[in-house]
Amino acid sequence: DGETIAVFTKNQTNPYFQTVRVGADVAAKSMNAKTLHYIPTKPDSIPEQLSQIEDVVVKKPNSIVFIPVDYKAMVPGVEKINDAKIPVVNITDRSAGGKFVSFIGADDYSLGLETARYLLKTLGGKGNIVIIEGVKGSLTNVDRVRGFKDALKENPGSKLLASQPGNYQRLQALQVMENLMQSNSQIDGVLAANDAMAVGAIEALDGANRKAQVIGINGTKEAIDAIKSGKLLASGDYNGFAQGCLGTMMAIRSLRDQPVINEIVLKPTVITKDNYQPYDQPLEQRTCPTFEEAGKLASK
Amino acid sequence: MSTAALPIEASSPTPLFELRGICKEFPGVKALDDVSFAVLPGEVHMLLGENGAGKSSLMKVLCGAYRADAGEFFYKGEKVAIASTADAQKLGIAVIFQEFSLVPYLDIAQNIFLGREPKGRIPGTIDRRKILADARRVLDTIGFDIDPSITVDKLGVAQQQMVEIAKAISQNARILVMDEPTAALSDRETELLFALIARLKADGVSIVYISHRMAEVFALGDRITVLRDGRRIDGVRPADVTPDQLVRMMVGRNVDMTYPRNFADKPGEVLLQVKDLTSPTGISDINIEVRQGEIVGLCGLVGSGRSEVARAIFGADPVTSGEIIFDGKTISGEPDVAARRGIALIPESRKSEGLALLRSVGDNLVVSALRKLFPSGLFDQRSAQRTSDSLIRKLRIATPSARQTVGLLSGGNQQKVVIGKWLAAGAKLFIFDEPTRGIDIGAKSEIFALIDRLVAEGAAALMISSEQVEICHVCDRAYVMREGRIAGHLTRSELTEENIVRLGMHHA
Amino acid sequence: MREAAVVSQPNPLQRIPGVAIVLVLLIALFGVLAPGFLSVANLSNVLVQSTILTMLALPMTLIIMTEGLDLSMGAVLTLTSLCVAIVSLATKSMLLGLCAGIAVGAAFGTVNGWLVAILGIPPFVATLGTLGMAQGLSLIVSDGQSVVGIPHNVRDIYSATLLGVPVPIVMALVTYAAFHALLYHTRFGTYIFALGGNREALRYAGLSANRLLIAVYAIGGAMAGIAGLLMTARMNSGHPTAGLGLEFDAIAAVAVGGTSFERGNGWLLGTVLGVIAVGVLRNGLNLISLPSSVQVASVGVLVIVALFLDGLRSRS
Amino acid sequence: MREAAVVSQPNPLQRIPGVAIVLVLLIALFGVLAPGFLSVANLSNVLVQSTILTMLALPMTLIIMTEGLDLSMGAVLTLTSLCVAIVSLATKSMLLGLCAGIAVGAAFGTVNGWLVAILGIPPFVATLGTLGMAQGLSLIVSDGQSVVGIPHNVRDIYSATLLGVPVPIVMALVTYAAFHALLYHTRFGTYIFALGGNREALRYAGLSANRLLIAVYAIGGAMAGIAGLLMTARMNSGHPTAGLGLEFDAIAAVAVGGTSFERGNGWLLGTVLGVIAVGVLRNGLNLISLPSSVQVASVGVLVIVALFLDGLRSRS
Ligand SMILES: Nc1ncnc2c1ncn2[C@@H]1O[C@H](COP(=O)(O)OP(=O)(O)OP(=O)(O)O)[C@@H](O)[C@H]1O
Ligand SMILES: Nc1ncnc2c1ncn2[C@@H]1O[C@H](COP(=O)(O)OP(=O)(O)OP(=O)(O)O)[C@@H](O)[C@H]1O
Ligand SMILES: [Mg+2]
Ligand SMILES: [Mg+2]
Repeated sequence: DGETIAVFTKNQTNPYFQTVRVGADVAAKSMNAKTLHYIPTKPDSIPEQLSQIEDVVVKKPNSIVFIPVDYKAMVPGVEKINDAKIPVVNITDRSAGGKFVSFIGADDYSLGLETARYLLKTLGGKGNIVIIEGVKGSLTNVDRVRGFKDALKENPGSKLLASQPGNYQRLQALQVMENLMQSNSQIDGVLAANDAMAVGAIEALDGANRKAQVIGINGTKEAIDAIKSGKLLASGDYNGFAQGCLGTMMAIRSLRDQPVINEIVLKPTVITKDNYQPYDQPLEQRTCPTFEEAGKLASK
Repeated sequence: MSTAALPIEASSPTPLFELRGICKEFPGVKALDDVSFAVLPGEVHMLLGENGAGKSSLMKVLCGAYRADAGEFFYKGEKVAIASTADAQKLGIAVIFQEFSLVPYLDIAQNIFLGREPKGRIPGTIDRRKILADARRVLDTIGFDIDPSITVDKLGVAQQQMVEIAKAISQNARILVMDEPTAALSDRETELLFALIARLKADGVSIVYISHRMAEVFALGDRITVLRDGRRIDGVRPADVTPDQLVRMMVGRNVDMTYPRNFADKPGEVLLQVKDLTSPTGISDINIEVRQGEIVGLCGLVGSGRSEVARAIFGADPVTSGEIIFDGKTISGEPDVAARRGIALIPESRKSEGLALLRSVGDNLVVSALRKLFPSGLFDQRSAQRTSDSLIRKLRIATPSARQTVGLLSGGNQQKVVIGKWLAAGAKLFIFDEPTRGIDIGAKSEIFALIDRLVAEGAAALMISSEQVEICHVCDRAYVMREGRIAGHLTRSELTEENIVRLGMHHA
Repeated sequence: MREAAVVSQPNPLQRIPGVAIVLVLLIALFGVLAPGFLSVANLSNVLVQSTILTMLALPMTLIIMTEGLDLSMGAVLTLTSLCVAIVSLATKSMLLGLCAGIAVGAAFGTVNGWLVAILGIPPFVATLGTLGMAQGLSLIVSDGQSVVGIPHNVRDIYSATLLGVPVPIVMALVTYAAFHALLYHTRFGTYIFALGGNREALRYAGLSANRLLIAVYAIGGAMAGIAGLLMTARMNSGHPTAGLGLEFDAIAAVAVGGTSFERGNGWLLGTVLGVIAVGVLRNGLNLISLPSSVQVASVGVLVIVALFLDGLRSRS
Repeated sequence: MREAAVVSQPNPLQRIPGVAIVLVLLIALFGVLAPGFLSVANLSNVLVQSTILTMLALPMTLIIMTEGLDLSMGAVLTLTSLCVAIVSLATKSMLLGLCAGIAVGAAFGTVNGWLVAILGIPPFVATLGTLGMAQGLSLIVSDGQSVVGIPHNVRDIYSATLLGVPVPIVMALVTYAAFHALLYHTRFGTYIFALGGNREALRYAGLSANRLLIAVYAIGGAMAGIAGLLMTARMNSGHPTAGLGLEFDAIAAVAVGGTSFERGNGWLLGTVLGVIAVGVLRNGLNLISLPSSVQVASVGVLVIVALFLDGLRSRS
């Protein structure tokens, strides 16, 4: 009891990582452990997360739950943790190297695919679509956009008008959307690679008094509110809360010599107006899945 | 005017260096108009002229800092080209500029040998020991006793001027140009400089010397060239002219150099009263009184603390203890408080304190008067323009227009702007700190006439000057300072140069 | 650092070309390359998008004229935008939200001015310091999350029109008029011109250079507060990173607009043209779907080209 | 700006305090608050972490002494780090990779110097422009992806030791020695003082200020190239955003170290102490687990406190 778990996330401002952190806190509390959060002050900064690892290794927490800011560039950092013999659980972005107690993540490709399919089904398999991408080159973005595009290929009646980056930022997405509406008089669907950009796109549509079906990914509070009010069609649940919960749970269990699951890739869930209720409550009041449930959440 | 391409005097030996038909135009100003000028070996050649006559410009052409629009150069009778300062240096021309060209955070030795550093063993490095030894040798020749490894930012104006001299001397020049070298020197350093000039002359070095001080012209000069409005007026020998004649050549009219004024027989109310003033800058127990209608002198040696008194009164320096009562009320705080109450300070350093060098003449002239001109806070370009135009006329500031950048004016004209900016501000007390530094003789008497008019209209003036003649001529009475304290007070009848020196000297 | 031409008073006509040429070139370029660029809807779009930047770039012009800089403006804008969102959410009053935004912005501006004027810290590092503080505060007050659910009238500010003109554009025009009057027709404005020259000389001219400097930075902060309202309205929410980095666009716009960084010469109309040039560039590149890797460099290239043209002209 | 009445020897000790006091305070503070802070492992950790920043902050000191600034340094570092990765991956030679990094860095530095010196564009905006270019190029050459699989000897550079001292520290020490010699013992160094202190003096001495300026910026770029090797070694990969924003830390370190932004007064040892102070602060705050929202402001507060102390001392 009383173990310290260091939790590494990528930045402070993406709501997704907030849900991860709350999940970790809830799990740790329920298991009588405590968490310390390490977040780069410069969002997604590689040197800063490397330094944080080096600093944390001096502090020797009992265990680490780790989201790499970059899945390749952080490998030397993971190796440092391994060298220091601190057990580490990898969540969200799968690290390209290093030894982990377990990996908990979601499948971005099938998330993108499933949410895009839902939107296209709603549109009857046709329409003019735009994609607002996240940060170019990031693992999540590459897979989500691939999923989006595969869903479009399944529906030959649909037409991809443009695919432009909004860098996961609300304001940038808003601006991109404003500009896209100028060059395209008819936009039926918007596939945004995260909720923040989806909400930004909705703001732009509202501002121009235009209508289109929009989907996002992550299942953040904002998205749930928008789904509730009918502005957002759907959001793919990236399960940040569950990832935080399960990652921390596995970290603590391995310290206590209890069995752990080596790999959980969570099934994609599309949150819509039909199934949003369980998500519509403050994060802190949600409960973590139990170890037994965890096995069933895995898609494989 | 003389357009002769011949040496000035046929009988003289071949000039060492000669400029013929030099023209130099700046936008709106014809700075040099067909000027010819010859330097003979081993002579001290005085270059005279009003502020803005083109003296500094001519010397900058001579040393390659400016390129002439037209004209030719001859070295020992042979035509040469001077396209850069490097070309001039190769011919043995060195210049002591009117405006300093020193680098603040390099030491004295590095400044003296800037660009000519002795090479160390490793390529690119400097032989530190040699540069210090060389510098010490140069400083010794000019009789300036200072450690060459001190950085220049730690030096006072006078010391900087000495480094500037050392820098020029170190080039072993055959022609040495000195542009108002004594404007910033105290008597002691001036004597050192004169001795040095004598020695250089004996060694066959030619010297071109620019000065507004008549005494120096006659003490040092072998020949004199006078410029006016960018043209060469005449070349004469000191023995053949009187000061009055020289001034007429420079100014083109007669000027009374005794600065006549109507002394205040019955001064008015007490305007300024300084009681037991002490400040961390090194002045203590200062007691001064200035009445309406008076011009009060403040004299003493350089470093005796006169400027510090002025700054403390104006609020530019902090005050440790004591009281300053102005117009019946105590005054304290920053300069803006003093200015609002009606005190004006004409500071001693025009570059750092007096002018915004990159702004226009007009901007600089009206800035202090804006409060009075536009009490509502609204600004009107045209009325500001009128004010600056009338100041330019009143002070005869040589500038193509009020829109000229003030940093491009000649040194003396810049000084006139520093003085001018307070004239329209409606001050009651004017504190002048070396107001005539670098100002030509004609303008000097105009400025004194102006001060006279101001006090006649009920204002008062406190005047600091190192030229004791001026103090004696224009002041109603004077305080003499020594080592940060008031050493004595001289009434009108006691006000003589001997008395000032006696009171100001360190204890014998 | 080279010696400038003779005339120091800003002659607006002489200066127009640098930025005007660039703007005309950009409009011509995108008019040809991007169909729809010249549509009224798109152009009004560009103008509306430029309003927030205008409200930062105008005070930034004054600050740069004092040989200063305000790197904290984007972060302060973010913070004021959050304040507007939080306060208007809590009080249901847009006006109180705006007041809160202006107060917080002006407070930060005053701190900036105090650090620069009284402590004599170089503007770059002083405002870099307050940038961090504003950013940290933004994260703390928002807990890193968007603030949503703010009153409808806030959002309406952004989309409403007045006599057919979008309200943000009206606000930008009013701001321009105010700054124009301030800089060219008040004593305060004249002092700002003088501040750029030599602060010590200004002090010896009997003015409180410190107080003026503080006022200039405080105005910048207050304007960030007003811009914060527009930002919140635009996003219909407050977000803890929304305005970060906008200070660079503002500085770029000022530079493109021909304000000099060394001699206290500023030109407000040039700044506005600079802002529009930045907006046109961003919009046009979006319309022709240039890859974002190239877009990243675009504003930088714009600045260099504009100043290069200016340099060419002033030398000839 | 008052002239000192008494001439005193330039005493470097007089200058230490500003940054030294801060550093000592920080070490004392974290020594008490953070167990493990004073361990040899942690302190060597801090020093190794500071090496990349040292290699940027030293040339930045020279640039700032010329009254310049290089905002592009972080982006150029990113680009050179990618070049090192790509070239050493392709050629299997670390040396060729390093050469490529230095060449690209020096090229960018030269462009910066050219824009500043020849075109007379203010350093802030000129380097803001090249920042965008370097960033765009980084995205293009890497296609937005990490570059991995580079030769082992590259990574080993970062973790190897020489006589027990980590190689990055050895490299930083050598760099410091080189810059010290350059600034204080060569003609070039002398002229750097003149570039910021009095450019006229250089001209009268027959030296080309432009060529010197270009050289100073080029050195900055080349150093970013060498730092790029360390960066790549540290991450065992190249990444298109790795070094972004580091220029601000470098500038902050220079400011904390007591280099003045006017009149050409620079102090290299102060810069190194400034870099270490930044490193100690970041490390200590991590060890005491301060929330990241508070940490965001930390470097900014450090700069302001250090300069505030400096100001206090110089006034008394
Ligand atoms: N770089 C420049 N640009 C424009 N005008 C200039 C420049 N240098 C000098 N002038 C002008 O040329 C004229 C001659 O100036 P110069 O400095 O030679 O006068 P001076 O005789 O040395 O006067 P002073 O006794 O006041 O020093 C002045 O009107 C001055 O304003
Ligand atoms: N003994 C000295 N020898 C040489 N220079 C000195 C000496 N004392 C002071 N100085 C320098 O002379 C300059 C003038 O000093 P200060 O302002 O204190 O005196 P002052 O009485 O106002 O003289 P002035 O008004 O003639 O400059 C300063 O730059 C100072 O550093
Ligand atoms: Mg002159
Ligand atoms: Mg004095």
